[in-house]
Amino acid sequence: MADLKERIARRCAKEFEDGDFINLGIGMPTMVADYIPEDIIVTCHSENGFAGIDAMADESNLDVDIINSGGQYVTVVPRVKYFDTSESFGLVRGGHVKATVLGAMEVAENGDLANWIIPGKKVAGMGGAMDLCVGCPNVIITMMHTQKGAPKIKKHCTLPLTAEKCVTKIITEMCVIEVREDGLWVTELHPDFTKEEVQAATEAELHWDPELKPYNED
Amino acid sequence: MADLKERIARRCAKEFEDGDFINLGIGMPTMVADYIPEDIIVTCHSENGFAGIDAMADESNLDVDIINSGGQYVTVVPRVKYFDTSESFGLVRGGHVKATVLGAMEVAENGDLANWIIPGKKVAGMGGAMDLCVGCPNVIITMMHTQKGAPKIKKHCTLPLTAEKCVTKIITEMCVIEVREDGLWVTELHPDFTKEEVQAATEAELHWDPELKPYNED
Amino acid sequence: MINKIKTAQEAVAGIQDGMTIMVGGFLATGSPEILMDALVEKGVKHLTVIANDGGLAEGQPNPFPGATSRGVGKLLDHHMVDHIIASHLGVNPRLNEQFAEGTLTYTLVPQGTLAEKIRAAAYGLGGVLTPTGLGTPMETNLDELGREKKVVEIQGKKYLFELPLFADYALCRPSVADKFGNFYCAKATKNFNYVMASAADHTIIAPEKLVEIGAIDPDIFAVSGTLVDTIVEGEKPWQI
Amino acid sequence: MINKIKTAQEAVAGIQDGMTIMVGGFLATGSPEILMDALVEKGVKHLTVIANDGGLAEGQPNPFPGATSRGVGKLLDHHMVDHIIASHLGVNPRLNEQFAEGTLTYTLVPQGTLAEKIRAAAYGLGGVLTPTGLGTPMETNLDELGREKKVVEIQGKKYLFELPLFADYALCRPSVADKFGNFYCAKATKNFNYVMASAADHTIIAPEKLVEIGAIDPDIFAVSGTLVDTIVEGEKPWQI
Repeated sequence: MADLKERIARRCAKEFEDGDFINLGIGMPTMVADYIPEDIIVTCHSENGFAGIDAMADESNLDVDIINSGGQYVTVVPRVKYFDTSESFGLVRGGHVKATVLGAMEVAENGDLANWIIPGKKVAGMGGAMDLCVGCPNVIITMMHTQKGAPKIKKHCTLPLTAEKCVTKIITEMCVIEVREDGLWVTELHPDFTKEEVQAATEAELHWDPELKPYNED
Repeated sequence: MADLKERIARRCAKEFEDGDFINLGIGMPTMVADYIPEDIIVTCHSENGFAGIDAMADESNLDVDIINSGGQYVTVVPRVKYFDTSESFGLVRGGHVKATVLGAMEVAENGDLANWIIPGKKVAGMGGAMDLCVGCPNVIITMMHTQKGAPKIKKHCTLPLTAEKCVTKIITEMCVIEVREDGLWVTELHPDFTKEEVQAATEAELHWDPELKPYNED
Repeated sequence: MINKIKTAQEAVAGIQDGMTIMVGGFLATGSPEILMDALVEKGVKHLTVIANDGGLAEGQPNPFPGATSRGVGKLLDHHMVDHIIASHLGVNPRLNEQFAEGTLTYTLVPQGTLAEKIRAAAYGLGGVLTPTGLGTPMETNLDELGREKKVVEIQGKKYLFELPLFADYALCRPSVADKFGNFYCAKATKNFNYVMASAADHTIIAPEKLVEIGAIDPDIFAVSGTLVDTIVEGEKPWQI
Repeated sequence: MINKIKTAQEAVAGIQDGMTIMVGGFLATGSPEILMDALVEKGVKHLTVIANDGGLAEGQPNPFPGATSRGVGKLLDHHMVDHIIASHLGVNPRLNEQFAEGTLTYTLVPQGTLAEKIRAAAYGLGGVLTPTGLGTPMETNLDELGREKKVVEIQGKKYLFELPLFADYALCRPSVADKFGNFYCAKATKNFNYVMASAADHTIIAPEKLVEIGAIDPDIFAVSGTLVDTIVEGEKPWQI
C-alpha cells in the first residue's frame, strides 16, 4: 500500500514543469513534492498563507508563525511569498495556480468531484477545496483506484459535489486517466493490471487512448 | 479673495475631530489642513497612495516616490500608511474615510454634485472624485458662493453629475449650509451678509435654521 | 490627542451578548489570544463568530504538549457561541459536540468566498460574484442570514452571488503594530486578519510587538491604523 | 532552471500591434520607464493602454527642468496608442491633441472602479458591484468594449455592475524585486502596479533594485513572483 501510494506520487510529480505554481492537498498529494526533480523550480501554494512550502518542520527549525493548511508546522523555500486569505484565493480563483492535486471520495465521468462531505457524518467543511477545484486549470486526483474494492470512479457522484466538471486527470495505482469532453480516456496502464481488471474496478466506462502507454513512474 | 478663501478653509477645519481620517481635494480644500488645530490628530488621505499627507515638499525633503493626487511632491507624517489604488479606494468606498472636502461647479438642493466635466471642453476625467463622493459619509463643498456672480447652488445641476445626493454640507464665504432630506438649511451666516443677499446669490431655495448662528471662523 | 491603547478588559467592554464578531486566525495561528481570554473573563454569550475555523481544543496540536485551547476554541469551551460562520469545522472536537447537543449552529462558506465576502463589506462593494460553489450545496444552502442565493450568468459564464459579511467587532492579531495602529502580520499569520480589520464597526488589535510611530519602514504595513480603534498590549507568541 | 531575467528588448518582443497593455503608474510615478523606452524603440502601433492616466509630456512636471516625457506619455508622443482606458486624462496635453485629431479614443473609468475591474480579472471574479458612478454618465456610457452597463438592486440599494478588465501584457515597476519576481513598490509608487501584475497573460517587471532571493524580509513583498514572467534590470529612479 505504501509502495502503491509512492507509485502514484512519483507518477504525479511528472505532471509539472519548470516554473510551475501548484497546490498539493493534505495526505498523499503532499508526498508528490518529494519526487519533483531537483533541476526544476516548482513553487507549492499553501492556501492558508504562502507560496513556497517546503518540508515539515522539526524542533531545530520550527517557527510558530508558519503552518500549512492542515495546521502542521512546516518550513518554506527562500523564494517564499506570504499572503493573506484574500490574496491566496485570488491567485487560486484567477487561475494563477496551475494545478491542484487532491484526493477524492468519488469522481464522475464528466469530471464532477466529491471529496468534502459525507452526509450524516461529522461536519468538516470544504476549507479551500471548492475554490481550488474551480480556480485551478488542472485538477489532478491522486487516489487508490477503489475504496475497499468499491469503485470510486463513477458514472455519477452520489455524494455532494466539491465542484462540477473540474477534474482533468486521475492518477491511481492502476492507470492514468484524462477527463475529456467525451469521457474518461486511459492514457497509461500499469503493467501489473490488465484493461479488464481496470474496467472492472471502475463504474464509469473507460476509453482506451489509441496511444496507450505503460505507466510512467521511472 | 485670498482672505475669503482663508475664511472658508478656517471654517471647514472646524468640521473635524481628533482621530478623523479625511480627504482634501486639490486647491482650496488643501488649505484646510493648515487650520486644523495642532492638539488633535487628523489623518489626510491622498487617494493616489497613502494615509498621512503632510506639507508640500521642497528641495531639502523631496522624495521622487511621494506625490499627491495632483502630481506634486509632498511630504508625509510619521504615522503614514502607503497603499495601492485598490486598497485606497476600498477605504473610500467602504466609508472608512469620514469626509471629503471638494470644490464644486454646481451643487443642487438635493445634494447632487457636478464638479468633473464641462461638456465640449477639454477631456479631463473624474479621477477619484466619483468614488470619494459616493464613499465618504460626509461630502463637504468648499467654494465661493457664486461664479462671477452666477449662482452655483442650484435647483438642479445642469452639468453631468459627479455623484447623486452626496453633498452633506456647503461652506462658502457667505454661510454654512447643511443638505437635509427637506432641502438646504443655512446654519451659520457671516455677519458681512444679510439673509436676502445670500438668497439672492443662490438659485435654490434656502431654509433658515431656527438656531441660525454667526459664521464660526474664530 | 487620541490614544488607542487600552487594557484587554477595556477593549472588549463594548462586546455584548448576541453580537457578531470576526476573529483572525487559521487553526488559531494568528488569533488574538489575549482578546479571547478577555472575552471569556467577561463571559459574553450568544455570539455569532466569523472565523476560518473553530480554533483548537486543549492539547491540539502537537508539538506543544499540554497546550491550552486556542483562538475561537476558548469561546467554544465556554459555550459562548451560538452560530459560527467558517470554512472548516473538522478540527476542534468542541464544534461537532455542540452541533450534536443543538447549542451551536453553523454556516459553511468556502475559504476564498469567505475572504471576499468580508472584503466586500470592508470595501463598500455590493457583493461577490464567484464561480466557487456552483453545482454544490453552496448553491442551494441558505446563506449566513438565511437568505437564498442567486446564480447569475455573465458573458456566458455562471457565477454564484454572495452578499457582503459585516461584524460588530473585528479582533485581529498583528505581529507588529505601531501606536497609531498601522500593522502587519508575519508569515502565515496574516490569513483573515487583514480583511477583517476593515469590515467591522469596531476593530481591536492585539499586536505581539508594539513599536513607536515611525520606528519601522512603513512599506511593510498591510493595514492602516485609521481602521484601528483599540490597541491591546501583552499578546504572546503562540507557544508561550 | 527558470531564469526570468531578460533585456528590455527581449521582454517586449512579444508585444504586438493591436494588443492591450496595462501600465503601472500615477502621473508616471511608478511607471516602468525602461519598458516604455523599449516599446518606443520597437515601434508597436495601435495599442490599447490601460493606465490611471496618460503619464507626463516633456517638461512636466516641475521641479525637474528639462524632463523628458514619462510613462504612457512616451507612447503618446509616438502615436502608438489607439485607445486609452483611464481615470484621468487632463494632465498630459498629448491626450486632448490626439482626441481632437481623431487618432486616439478613450474610456473613462472612476479610479476605484478601474482598480476593482482589474482586480476582478486578476482574481477570477465575475465583475464588480459598485455604487460609484450611479446617476452619472458612467451609468449610461458604454464600457471599454462598447457594452451597455447594468444597474443592479441589492438589499434595497443600487449598484453599477462593471465587468473585469484583462490585458495581454502588464508592465509594472517595483522599487525592489528578488530574482524570482517577488516584488513591492515603495511609498506612493504602488498605485496600479499590484493589481495589474495578476490581470494579464504576461507580466513584465522593471525593478529599480533587484536583490537575491532571500535577501530581504519576505513580509514586505506585495506581489508573488509566481505571477511574474520576465524581469528587466536597469530601471532608474525618476529624476535620473
